[in-house]
This record gives sequence, structure tokens and C-alpha cells, in this order.
Amino acid sequence: MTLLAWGFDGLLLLGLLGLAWKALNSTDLFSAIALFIAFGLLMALVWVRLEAPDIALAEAAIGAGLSGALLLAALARLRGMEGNVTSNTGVEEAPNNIDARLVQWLSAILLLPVLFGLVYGVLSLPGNAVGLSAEINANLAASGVSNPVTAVLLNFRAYDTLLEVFVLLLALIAIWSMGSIQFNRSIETIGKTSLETTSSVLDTLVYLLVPVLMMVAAYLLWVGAHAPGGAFQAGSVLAAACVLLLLAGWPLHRLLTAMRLRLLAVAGPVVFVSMAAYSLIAEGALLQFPPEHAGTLILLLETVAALSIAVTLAALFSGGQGQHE
Amino acid sequence: MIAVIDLFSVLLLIAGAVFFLAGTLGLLRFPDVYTRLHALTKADNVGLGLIIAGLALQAESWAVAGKLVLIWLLVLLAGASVSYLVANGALKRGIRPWKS
Amino acid sequence: MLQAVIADSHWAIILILLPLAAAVLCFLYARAANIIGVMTLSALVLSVAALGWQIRETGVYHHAIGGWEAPLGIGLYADGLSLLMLTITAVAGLGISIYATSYFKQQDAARFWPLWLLLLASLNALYLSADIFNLYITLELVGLAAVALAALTGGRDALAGAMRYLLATLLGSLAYLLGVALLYHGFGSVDIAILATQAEPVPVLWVAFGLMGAGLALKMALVPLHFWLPATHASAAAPVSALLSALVIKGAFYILLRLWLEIFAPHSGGAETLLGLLGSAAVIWGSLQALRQTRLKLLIAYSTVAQLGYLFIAFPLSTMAGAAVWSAAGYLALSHALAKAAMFLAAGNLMRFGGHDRIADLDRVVQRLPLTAGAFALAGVSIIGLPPSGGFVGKWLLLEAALTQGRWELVVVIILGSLLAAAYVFKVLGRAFTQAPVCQKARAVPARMEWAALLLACGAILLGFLAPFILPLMDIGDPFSASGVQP
Amino acid sequence: MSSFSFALAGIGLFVLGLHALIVHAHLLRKILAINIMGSGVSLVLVALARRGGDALPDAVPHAMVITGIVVAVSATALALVLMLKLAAETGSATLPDDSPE
Amino acid sequence: MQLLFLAVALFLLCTLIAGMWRVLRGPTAADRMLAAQLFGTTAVAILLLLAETYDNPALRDVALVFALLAAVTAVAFVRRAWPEQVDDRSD
Repeated sequence: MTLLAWGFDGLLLLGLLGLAWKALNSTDLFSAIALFIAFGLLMALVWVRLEAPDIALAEAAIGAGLSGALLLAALARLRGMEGNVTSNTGVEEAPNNIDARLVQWLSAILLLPVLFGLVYGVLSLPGNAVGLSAEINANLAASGVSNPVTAVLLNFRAYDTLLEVFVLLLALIAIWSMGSIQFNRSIETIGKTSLETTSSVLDTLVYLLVPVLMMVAAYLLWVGAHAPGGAFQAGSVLAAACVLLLLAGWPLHRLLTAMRLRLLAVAGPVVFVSMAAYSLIAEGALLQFPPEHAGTLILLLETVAALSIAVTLAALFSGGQGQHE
Repeated sequence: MIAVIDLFSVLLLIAGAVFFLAGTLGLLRFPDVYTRLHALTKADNVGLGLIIAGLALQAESWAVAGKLVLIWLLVLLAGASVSYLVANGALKRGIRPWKS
Repeated sequence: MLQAVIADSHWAIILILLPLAAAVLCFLYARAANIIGVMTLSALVLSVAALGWQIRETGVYHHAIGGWEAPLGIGLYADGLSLLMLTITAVAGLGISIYATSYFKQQDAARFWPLWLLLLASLNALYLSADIFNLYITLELVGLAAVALAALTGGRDALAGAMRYLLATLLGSLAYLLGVALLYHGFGSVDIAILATQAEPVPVLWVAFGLMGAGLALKMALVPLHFWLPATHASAAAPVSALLSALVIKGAFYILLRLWLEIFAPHSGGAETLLGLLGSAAVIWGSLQALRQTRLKLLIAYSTVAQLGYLFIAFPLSTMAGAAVWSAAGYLALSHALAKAAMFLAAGNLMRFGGHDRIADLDRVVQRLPLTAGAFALAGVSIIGLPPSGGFVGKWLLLEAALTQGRWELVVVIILGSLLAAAYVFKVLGRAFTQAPVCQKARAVPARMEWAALLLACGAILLGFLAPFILPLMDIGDPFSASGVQP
Repeated sequence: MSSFSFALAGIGLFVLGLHALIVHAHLLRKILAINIMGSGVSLVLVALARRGGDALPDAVPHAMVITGIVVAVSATALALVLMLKLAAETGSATLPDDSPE
Repeated sequence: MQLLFLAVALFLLCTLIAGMWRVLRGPTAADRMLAAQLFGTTAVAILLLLAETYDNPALRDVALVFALLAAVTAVAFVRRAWPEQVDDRSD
């Protein structure tokens, strides 16, 4: 049994490192992204082997799903600037001129001591882990949820998650502050008109898949209290549904006016800050939830956060649209 | 009686594995996109169906078995539509089907 | 009654939540962004004063977030050092905000304010956090907000600078996070106080310090890793350059200082001499490069690289005279923030008026803007370290420590740095005294922008006189001797 | 033993990403390299938590990694938009190496 | 019984890695994008087998999300990132 498990891990790691190497050094950009998506999915399998299903969910939804879609859309826009983008589509010339070779060797030589230092540092760690699992289990009952990861994310270290939700909002504000990219209008049309009309197969796929995605998101949000799941995973699955609608050509950004989109994106952070301020006044400590109804407070917080995360990630995907000017 | 169910599970799992092998061999050996697409989505989906059937027998509750079947239906739906989209796109982009 | 209210209300938490709420408000109602921004900044200056008064009365402020104590939960911690950094952020931030209200057109103001208030909130959160993973998230917030601000002008150089800065800051954060991972698995906690007690000189501590040091050095552009700073700071909008140089890079320095004092100093094993070496190289190299520049904003950006070097010269001196040297470094950071902000704002005025910042043709411009020229001169005095400026107090304390410890090479570096600084400041100011035809296409510079720059510069000079009040404030909760380094 | 092998794989990913970040000029490849380095750090963070047999699973590194993934996707989205703006402005998705003297 | 599950899971992982070779060599972009489809089915099977081996119901949720997200990535490829002209015609 352990031999099989050991074999499984070995093959998984080999595949992971091989994919990473190929993704970073492939000849053309498109295969780099395809390999990176495969790397993300293999990474989710690694999280499963490390008994971290919460992270596997997050990695599958965000790491491989949304990041893959983001990268593909970015590559399409990069190619959309065909005219003036020099190192563009097809097979990009492999860096074989002299100074590129020199840089490669130089950086390889420089990084060897870094690698050995890190390996030495990691291997010098004592044999058994010294973690906080004891403290977590001791206080799990008072946290209002039974899934330890959700307890850490939304109660013990809720302040991290508060700042986390603002990182997402900041990314959205930053992208909208850079103004819409002039040419993204033309790219959207290429996808729809020139080559494929809105094919009925895609529409049926969207009609069937989007409701399932939304149900799965609600399920993940609910199950987060006692099993792997939670706000981030649910939000990213919901964002995948919005991305699917955007890809199928639904004019999402016209449905939601700029202000409504902003209010939705801001809902999570605002609820988080107001709950933090209220708990400071009522309970005497920032983000302190009274044990008896900590569960319901966390669920409320997660629901609003999932909504905001979904809207923000979808807006990050469409990039550049939705501001007032 | 228990052994019979286990026996069935074993057979189903082995069959599923064989179909997966066929799917992957098809993916590697076939000459053009369309045949690879065909091999991948058809063989793998059947393989997955067999494995899910094998696992459903072992499942402790109907709910779990139901979830397994739901996953299979979703994969079928996704596989079918994506293979059509890819094939349609490939044809439009001028990738000619392979002729011996 | 007033004392009671000030004494027990959570000023530290107000410093974090208020700018977050204000940022959301500005994001929703862009028209009112200017008013909301300036009101928030003035409220924050008052909150910092109240916090200062509170910790002076009742000692160090500690708050376990969520009611969970240290190993499990995250703690907020405010002592003299964090108070100093919060004051820098609030005071310089207020000056820059007043300048920004008339610098930006309506459309750009709507973009500037949410980003600046989020940056301000993350800097305050960074100075108050006592948890190294929480510091990672605040570092990430600061980095992303600073990149977005740097890319605000949208020109070719600004975008290239912002991209280079984004890659550098992401790389720095990842190196820092790997250090956090090693420290957590080596010593079982991410809380700074617990790590200080658990840490012992094992290889994982040095590897973690190497990683975190390199990551933070990259984020604050210490010399070998400063490639991204000049282009970014020079090509950004004037108030943004002031923010980046005066406030953002000090966040990374604060974390390195806090980790050094609490965790790494007792087991440093000679690392401080390396840091001192890098600091001296920064002073010399930065000043020489600044002298070579033909554009004013690039000159000021390289001066930032140089002045940061001074803060690192304090490391080798701290082994013998701990508290005195660190308060000197803190004072230098405070006066550099005000002076550098004033310099960049003055440069913004000159560019607004003359349309360019080529030093060679500044002569027609400098005479027409006396207030801006005065602001640049006063800021220059503090950067050089001439009495009675705040810069002089900081450099003098450093010089005194170096002399008493007989570190002659550091003495030479400090003095040479000041001389070079004098050279590049007078290179610019010299233009004010040469006759030249009046520049034709001049655009009037709003008075508020000139006064904001002048006020900040006067602040830098005033610091010289306030030394006896501010220095003891820095020693509340004696952050500098917590690590067993005898003062 | 397997947890150390995963941790070493994480270190390998970190250094691999760093090498690619230095070597490749195209910004999209640099962004991929940053993502792979992020995955490497997350792998180290979780793998080391499982040293010494399967003690109680420690949830703190898991929470940190989930936060890290969300930060990574935000930073990636910002980097991609910045790259596109730069490419629209300068015509090439690589950093112009002329420092603006 | 657990042994069989893990053995089949290991076998499927081998087919997965073998499938990756097509992604590396695949002449046209479509071949490369089959990776998402390949992962959609094979990885889902592996996850369900591991869920049974380690008796961890959460892995079924991961498999569910996998199946859905593989489809989203594939649609993203088809609608957006498919290069206009063919890199090199397959024979």
C-alpha cells in the first residue's frame, strides 16, 4: 500500500516539476499557457495528496480555472495588437543569441547556491512538525464552525481575511484606474462574429452549466462550515459562471451599470469593516464573534464576501470595462 | 453476497482503466485533431462511467452514488460540447481532416 | 473626561479602519474624493497624536484581534517605533494630499484617492501588526497600491516603470513569504513576540533571514537591488513620486528593522557588517548617480537610494550603542520623509510651470517660483544635514556614535554622503542665480501646491528644534533594546 | 519522508520560477514564472506541516495558502492588464531596457 | 479493496502524464488545449478513486469543481485564445 502511495507521489512530483520546466521554457506562448493550466490542475492533485482538500478546491477553481482563463484572454488581447506587437503569436524565436545564452548560464550559476541554501535550510528542520493544530482543536468549539480551515480563516485570523478581501478590491480599483484598454472592443467581436456565430451548442452548454455552477457555489458556501469549502472557493466558482457567460457573449457589463457593479464589488469589504467595527464596540475586541452565534455571523460574512469575490474576479477577467468614463 | 459486489466493482474498475488506456493511446497515436478529440472524449468518458459505476457499488449511501452519477453527467455534457466546439473551430481554422 | 476618552479608545484600530472606509467611499462617490481624502488625512493626524498621547500615558498598546491570544490569533502592537512611522505616514501624507487636491484633474483625482487611501490604510496596518504573515498581506497591499499609483499617468515610461516595480515587489513578497514559511515551521508561530523567545541560531533561522532580508531589500531598493526605483519614481506623477519615496519604501525598512531587533539581532553572526557595507555603497553610489543626472526627478529618485543607505549604516553601529543609533536612524527616516516629499512636490511645481524637468534649462523657471525654490532649498538643507534641520540631528547622532566607536570608514561615508548631497542640491539651486530669458509658455502653478511643498520643507527644518520632544517618544516600550542589545 | 520530498519539490519550483523570471524577456512568461514561484512557496508551507507522520492536520498553513492563492490571482490580473497597457503603448510585450537617462 | 483503488489511480496518473506528451508535441493549438479536456476526465477519475481510498468525501467536491472548471477553461480557449492562423498544418 505504501509502495503504491510512494509511487503515486513520486510520479505526481515528477509530472509537476516536468510541467513547470516545460511551461517556463516552451517555444511559443500558447503552449506555455496550456502547460501552465495543466500544471495548476496537477497542483490540485498534489494538494489532495497532502490532505488539504480546501486548498485543492481553491487551486482547482482559482489557480487552474480562472487564472487559465485570464491568461488565455490576455494572450488573445496581446495577439489582437497584431500589428505592432513584435514578439507575438507563433513560434517565438528561442533565445539563442549570445547574450541570452550568457544570461541563462549566469543566472543558473547564481541560483545554484540559493537552491542549496534553501534545501539545506529545509532539511535541517526537525523531524516532526511543530504546529498550532493543538490550539486550533482546543478552541474549535468556540469558533462557531467545525471545519478548522474555515475557523482559522474567518475567526482566529479573520483580520487576514479582512485585508485579503481588500486586496481583491484593490486589484479591481487598480485595473479600472488604468482605464479601459482601447482595443479590447475589437477583440470581443473577433470571438463572436468573424469566425463563429454564437453557436447553439455553446448556448446549451451555458444554459445547463451556469445553473449547476451556481448551485455548486451555494453548496460550497454552505458546506464550508463543517467540510472543505467556504467563501473563496464558492466565490471563485460563481466567478467561473460569470466568466462562462462573458465568454458566451452575454453583455454582462451592460446588464450591470458601473455603479451597481461597484456596489456589488464593495459589498464584501464594507460588511467586513462594519462587522469589525461593531464587534469592537459590542465585544471589546476587533472582529470578535460571540461564541453562541459566531456560526451565523461567519455564514453571513462568507455569503457577502463570496458575492463580492465573484463579481471582482469576473470584472478582473473582463478587465477594463465597467468604469464610469 | 458481499464478495459478488466487490467482484463486480473490480471488473468495472479494470474495464474503466482499459478504456482510459485506449483513450490515451488514441490521443497519442492518432494523426489529427479530430480523431484525437474523438478518442479522448469518447473513450475517457466511457472509462469514467465504468469507474464511477464501480465506485457507486462501493458507495455507502445513495446520496454519494447520486453525486457520482451527477459528476459523470457533467463530464459527459462538458466533454460533448467542448469536443464539438473544438472540432468546429478547427474546421473553420482550416485544419484539414487526415486522409490516409 | 477627555483624558478618559482618549486613554481607552482604540486609536490604532481607527488608524486602520478609517482609511479603508474612506477608500470605499471615494471609490463609490468619486466627485467628493478630494474632500473625503483631506478630511480623512486630518482625522488620521489627530488619531496618531491621540495614540501617541495614549501610549505615553499607559505604555505600549497591545490588542489581540478577535479576542484570540498570540499563537492562534493576530496581535496589534504599537510602541515608540510604530508611533514614529505612523507619524511619518500621517504628516507627510497630509502634506501630499493637500498638494494632490489641486494637482489632479477631476478624472485623475477619482482614480488617485481610492488607491492612495488604500495605500495609507495598508501602511498603518503594517506599522501596527505583530504577526509576520499579516505583514506579508500588508506588504502585498502596499506593493499593489503603489504600482497602481505609479502607473496612473499612463505614459510609456510610467507603465514600464510600474511593470518593473510590480515584478520586483512580487518577487520580494514571495521571498519574504518563503522566509515566513521557514520561520513558522522552524519555531511554531508567526507572532513576532513568540518568535523572539523561540528563535535559536539554527540554519533555518539564517536561511529565513537571508530570504526575508533579500525580499525586503528588493522592496526598498537597497543598492544592488535598486534597479527599478529611479525609473519608477521619476516617471510617476509628482504627488505619487513623493508618496513612493517618502512613505512606501519605509514600510519595508520598518519590517526589516522590527524583525532584526526582535528576532535576528542576538544571533546575527556578522550580518550587520554586510548591511552596513550595502548601506555605505548605497550612500556613495546613489549620490554619485544623482550628481550625474540631467533630469530633476531622476536626481531626486537617486537621492532617495542614497539617503536610504544612511538608515543601513545604523546596523553595524547598533551592536555597541543600540538605542541611540536606532533613534538617530528613526529621526533620519522622519526628516527624510518630509524633505523628500517637499523635493518631489517642488519638482512637480517646476514641471507644471516649465513643462519639463531638464536641470540645464531650469534657470528660467526657478526664478519665477520663489516659494518652490525656497521649498527645494529648505528640503535640500535637511537632506544634506546642515544645522538646524532634522537631517542634521539624525546624521550628527550617527556621526557621534561612529566617532565614539572609532568606525572611521563609516565616518568618512557619512561625511562624503553629505558633501555629495550638497553637490547635487546646489547643482539644481545654482540655476536660481543665473540670469536667463523668461520662459514663454508658462502654466501658472496653484498657490496651494507651492505652499504644500514649502510647509513640508519647513517641517523638515522644524524637526531640528523638536528633537528633545520627539526622541524620547521613540523609546516608548523600548523597542530598540528589546533584543538584548545593551544600549 | 514524503512531506520533505514535497517541500523540496516546492523549493525546486521556487528556484525554477526565479530562473525563468530572470532569463525570459517576454512579460507573459515572467508572470507565469511568478505564479509558479507562488505555487512553490505554498507547497513548502503545507508540505512541512505534515512532517513526522500524520499528526493532527495543522489548518494554519492551509489558511495561509488559500490567502496566498487569492493574492496571486489579484496580482496576476493586475500584471496582465499592465502588460497589455505597456504593449499597447510601446508595441512590444517586453520591458524597454533603455533606462530613461 | 483499497489496494485496487490506489493501483487504478496510479495507472490513471501514468496515462495522464503520457497524455501530457501530446500537449508538449501537439502541432496545432487545439491539441495543446486537449490537456484541459484530458484533465477533466482522468483527474476526476483519480480524485474519485482517492476519495474512496482515503474515505474523504471532500474529494468528491473537488472532482465536481474539476469537471466544471475544465469546461470553463476549454471554452475560454475556444472563444478567446485560439490563434487565427494555423501554426503549421497537420498532414
